Amino acid sequence: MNDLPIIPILATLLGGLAFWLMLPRGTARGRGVGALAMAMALGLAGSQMPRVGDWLDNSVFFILAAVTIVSAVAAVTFRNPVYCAIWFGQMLLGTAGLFLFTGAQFLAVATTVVYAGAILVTFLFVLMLAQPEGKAAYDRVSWEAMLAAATGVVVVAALSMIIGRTFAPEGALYPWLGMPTSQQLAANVLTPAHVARLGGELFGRYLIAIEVAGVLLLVALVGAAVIIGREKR
Amino acid sequence: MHLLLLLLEPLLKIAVVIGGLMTAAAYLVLVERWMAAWMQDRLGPNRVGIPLTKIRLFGLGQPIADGVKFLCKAEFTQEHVDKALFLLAPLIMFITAMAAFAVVPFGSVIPPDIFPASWGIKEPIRLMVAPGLDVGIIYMFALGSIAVYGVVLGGWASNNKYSFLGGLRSSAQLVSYELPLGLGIVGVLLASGSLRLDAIIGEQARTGVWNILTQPLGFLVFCVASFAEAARLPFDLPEAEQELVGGYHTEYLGIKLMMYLVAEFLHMVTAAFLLVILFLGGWHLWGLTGAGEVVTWPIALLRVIVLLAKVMGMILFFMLCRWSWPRFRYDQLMDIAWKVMIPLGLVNLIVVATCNEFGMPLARWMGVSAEWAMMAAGWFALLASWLVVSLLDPTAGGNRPRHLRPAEAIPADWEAQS
Amino acid sequence: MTANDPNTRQNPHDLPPTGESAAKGPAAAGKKIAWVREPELGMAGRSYLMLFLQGLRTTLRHLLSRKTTVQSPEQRHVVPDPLIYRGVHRLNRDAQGRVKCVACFLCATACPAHCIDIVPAESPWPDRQKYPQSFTIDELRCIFCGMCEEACPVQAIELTSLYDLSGKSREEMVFDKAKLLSVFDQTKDAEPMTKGTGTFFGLPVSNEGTPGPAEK
Amino acid sequence: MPYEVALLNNYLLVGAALFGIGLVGFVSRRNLIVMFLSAEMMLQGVSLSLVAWGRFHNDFGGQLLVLFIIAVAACEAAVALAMITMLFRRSGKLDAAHWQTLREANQPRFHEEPLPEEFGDQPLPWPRLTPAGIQPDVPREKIDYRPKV
Repeated sequence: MNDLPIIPILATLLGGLAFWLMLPRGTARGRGVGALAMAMALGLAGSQMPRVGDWLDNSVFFILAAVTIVSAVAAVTFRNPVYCAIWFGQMLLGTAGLFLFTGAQFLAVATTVVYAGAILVTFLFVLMLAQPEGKAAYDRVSWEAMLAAATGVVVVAALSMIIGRTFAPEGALYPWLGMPTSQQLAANVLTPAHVARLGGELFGRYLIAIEVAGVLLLVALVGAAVIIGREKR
Repeated sequence: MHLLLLLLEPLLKIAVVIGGLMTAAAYLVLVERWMAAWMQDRLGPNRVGIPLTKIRLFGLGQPIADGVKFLCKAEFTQEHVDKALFLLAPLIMFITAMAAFAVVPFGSVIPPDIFPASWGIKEPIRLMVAPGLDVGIIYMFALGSIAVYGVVLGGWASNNKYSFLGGLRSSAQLVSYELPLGLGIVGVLLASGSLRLDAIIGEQARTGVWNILTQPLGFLVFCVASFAEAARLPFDLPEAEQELVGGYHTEYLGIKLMMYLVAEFLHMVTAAFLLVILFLGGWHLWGLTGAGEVVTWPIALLRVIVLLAKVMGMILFFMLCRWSWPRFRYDQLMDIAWKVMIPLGLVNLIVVATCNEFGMPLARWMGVSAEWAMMAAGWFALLASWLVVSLLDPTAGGNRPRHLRPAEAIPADWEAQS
Repeated sequence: MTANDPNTRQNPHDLPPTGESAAKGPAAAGKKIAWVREPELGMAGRSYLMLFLQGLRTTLRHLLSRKTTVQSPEQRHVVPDPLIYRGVHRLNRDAQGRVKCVACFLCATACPAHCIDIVPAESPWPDRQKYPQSFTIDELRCIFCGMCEEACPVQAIELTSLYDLSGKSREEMVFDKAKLLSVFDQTKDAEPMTKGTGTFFGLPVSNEGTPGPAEK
Repeated sequence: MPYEVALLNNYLLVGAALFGIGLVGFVSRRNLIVMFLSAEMMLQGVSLSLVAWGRFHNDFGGQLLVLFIIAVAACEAAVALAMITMLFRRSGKLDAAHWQTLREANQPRFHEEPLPEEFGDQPLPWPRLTPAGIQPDVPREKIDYRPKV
């Protein structure tokens, strides 16, 4: 028990507390404190994460990760749902940036086009038409904020513990994880003809899957049209 | 030090592109005002020249005066707006409009041999800001889809009925027309085999056949959709002045309004660039600019000039269209997107795919080259589908406004007459 | 709700089958209107091609046509018919140089912008009961509709062809009686007063201003 | 730690955090659309992990799986939006608690606690123009009354 990772545990608990303070509970008290605690928790967690490459790579990654996490927290805790949607959009952009950082160029733009460009905009329509003024009562309270935050703490703690054990320098959980060399990487995922390779894989190995996805999209479209068209005046 | 050198080239390119675009936008506004005036038998702006003198310079000082006016306006935020989003919306619009030019090639390459040997430049320099981005044109689509937020948030944050209606209309229009826009270019991408704009130009230059010749239907769909995406006049529903005051930017003023206006103008410039690059051969001109990437510097310069001349011609066409046709009604707008343009785009895609797959044997059988076969198929598809659309007339919906007339005025045999 | 009822929203192609019933149906509802099918577009119109070319031809023709702009401070715009132009107001004088207005408030009542303010007083002259002690028009508020001119029974207020109305302050743009009379002095030669007679409460009012309703 | 391992580790951590935040949002928020957004956030966390593993294993499989996730998310969004719109048409609210009758039987009923008014919730007074033209017959209050913008 001596090698108990104090700082990650502290960060997770602090994050959970901050989350509880920031969630809408019918009052605005404690939100500032919560935001401060969340910033501290994120800083602590970030200080424990390993560095990625040289300082430029490293700072780009941490900025993107910070944008993503901060917007995710804001998207869940803001009381005005329009602001929630906007923060969610920024989280999507942060994720797209992270995708780009690993070399998944096509996914980055696909996420932006599909999620931010189509899905979120339609939801934004509904939000704006539904709530033209003020904040509704049901946006100002949440179910069991404390229990929810505790659940989050447990889930994040469990996941990060497993992740930490997986890559621990000594006694790694999965020693058989093969390390790719950078030459191998450059030959495949990071190839200059990235999209061409991706498309080749998509319409070669995964052709059946993409057809199924297409059919699924069609079925969903028809289903949505049926649901929305039911109540005809 | 190494890092700084690495960053120097992109930073230099970004500075040139942003400076050039801002100046171009300002002066294109002047050109648009001139065009508008001439088409209405007026003279247009011709007064502002050098300040404090009588020198007028045909009104070339007008953009600077306009800019100074915008910058000097009182910058206040209305009491009833949603402050944060009100500020954010024009920023989104402006930044996305600017960022779209990161993957646009402004010419071909600069050969390395015109620089002094001591600079150590071995590779030809590509005239685009982000030459390594492999997703090129989809990146522009992503930015276009983010620009919708600028519109819809601006309309909502203004807390004004006209703005909100304008914002909603506009975002519905932009989201709808992204589909034909995408369908229009799929054919080009299929023919070129790349998403990168410089590769698409290179392919057209290699074969010497511009995409508009082989895929006229794709050009039609893409052109109409890009008019709608840029919210230019036959489709300028978002800010239809006569109905919505100013649409989503009714409440804006000063610098924020300027951001919106410049962004809208840049959308038009982007659309013109895309039309030229995808369909009109980019920098390629038969017998003048050659093909391939190894060029001498006069040819490199010539390519830039040809590209920009084509873009300017396209922009003038945009401006000409503004006064040539009346605005569509909103349901007609949507009908055109969903009932005409998307089917036409699909037809184009099928024709191009078929030609790519079976064009070679067919051309050999017919005894012509593959390009000629594609061209024949493309134009036949255009004429046939246009005929079908005209016969079916899908935009004539059941909700056309009904004309009222006193009953006495109707002749007894009115049905026979009609 | 019958099929012919104009109040129901329905497909416009579901039209009354014959002209007879078209005239009868709405008339039965007490309304003298009928739905008329708009003319069908021909092939040229439906394919949009001819309309496209027509629009383009119009703009291109005007692009190269002669321009009609008047370069304003150097060249003056010539008002084609000054008598019907609606510019700055004037208060007319009668033959003796007095203001013609009888302070009847018809112009102030007719004004949709409420920009006319009249303070009446006992007339010092025998030909009318009242005259305007002060008569002000807020030219910034005026919409130049000409209703005052129409309403005036004695042709005392008229709109001139002076169009370049400008000032440096709001106060300056509120024209009082002296200013309005001076506008008359300035424009009386170019734009003579409207001749003819009007009526005021059924009584004839001459344009010359001598025998007015007060005489009776 | 080597670069690739550090990258995978960090991506997995960020993905786990996104998943946790989305989970908390999904179970605690009451607005249907925010709940939906939280669920999408969990999907994004998973997508990040998949992409990172794909990079680590030098394979396009992770990215392709994410592509399918996006496709499924689009279907989900279409159906969810249709259903949310229907629910909103019926109740006029985006409140999940309004549909508590759809729960299992024998569940305790949720009662809404009345909330105190917050500062800033009152609508602002609208600017008024100076009156011009003919005074209308309708009373002033009726003209100024705007239930919503």
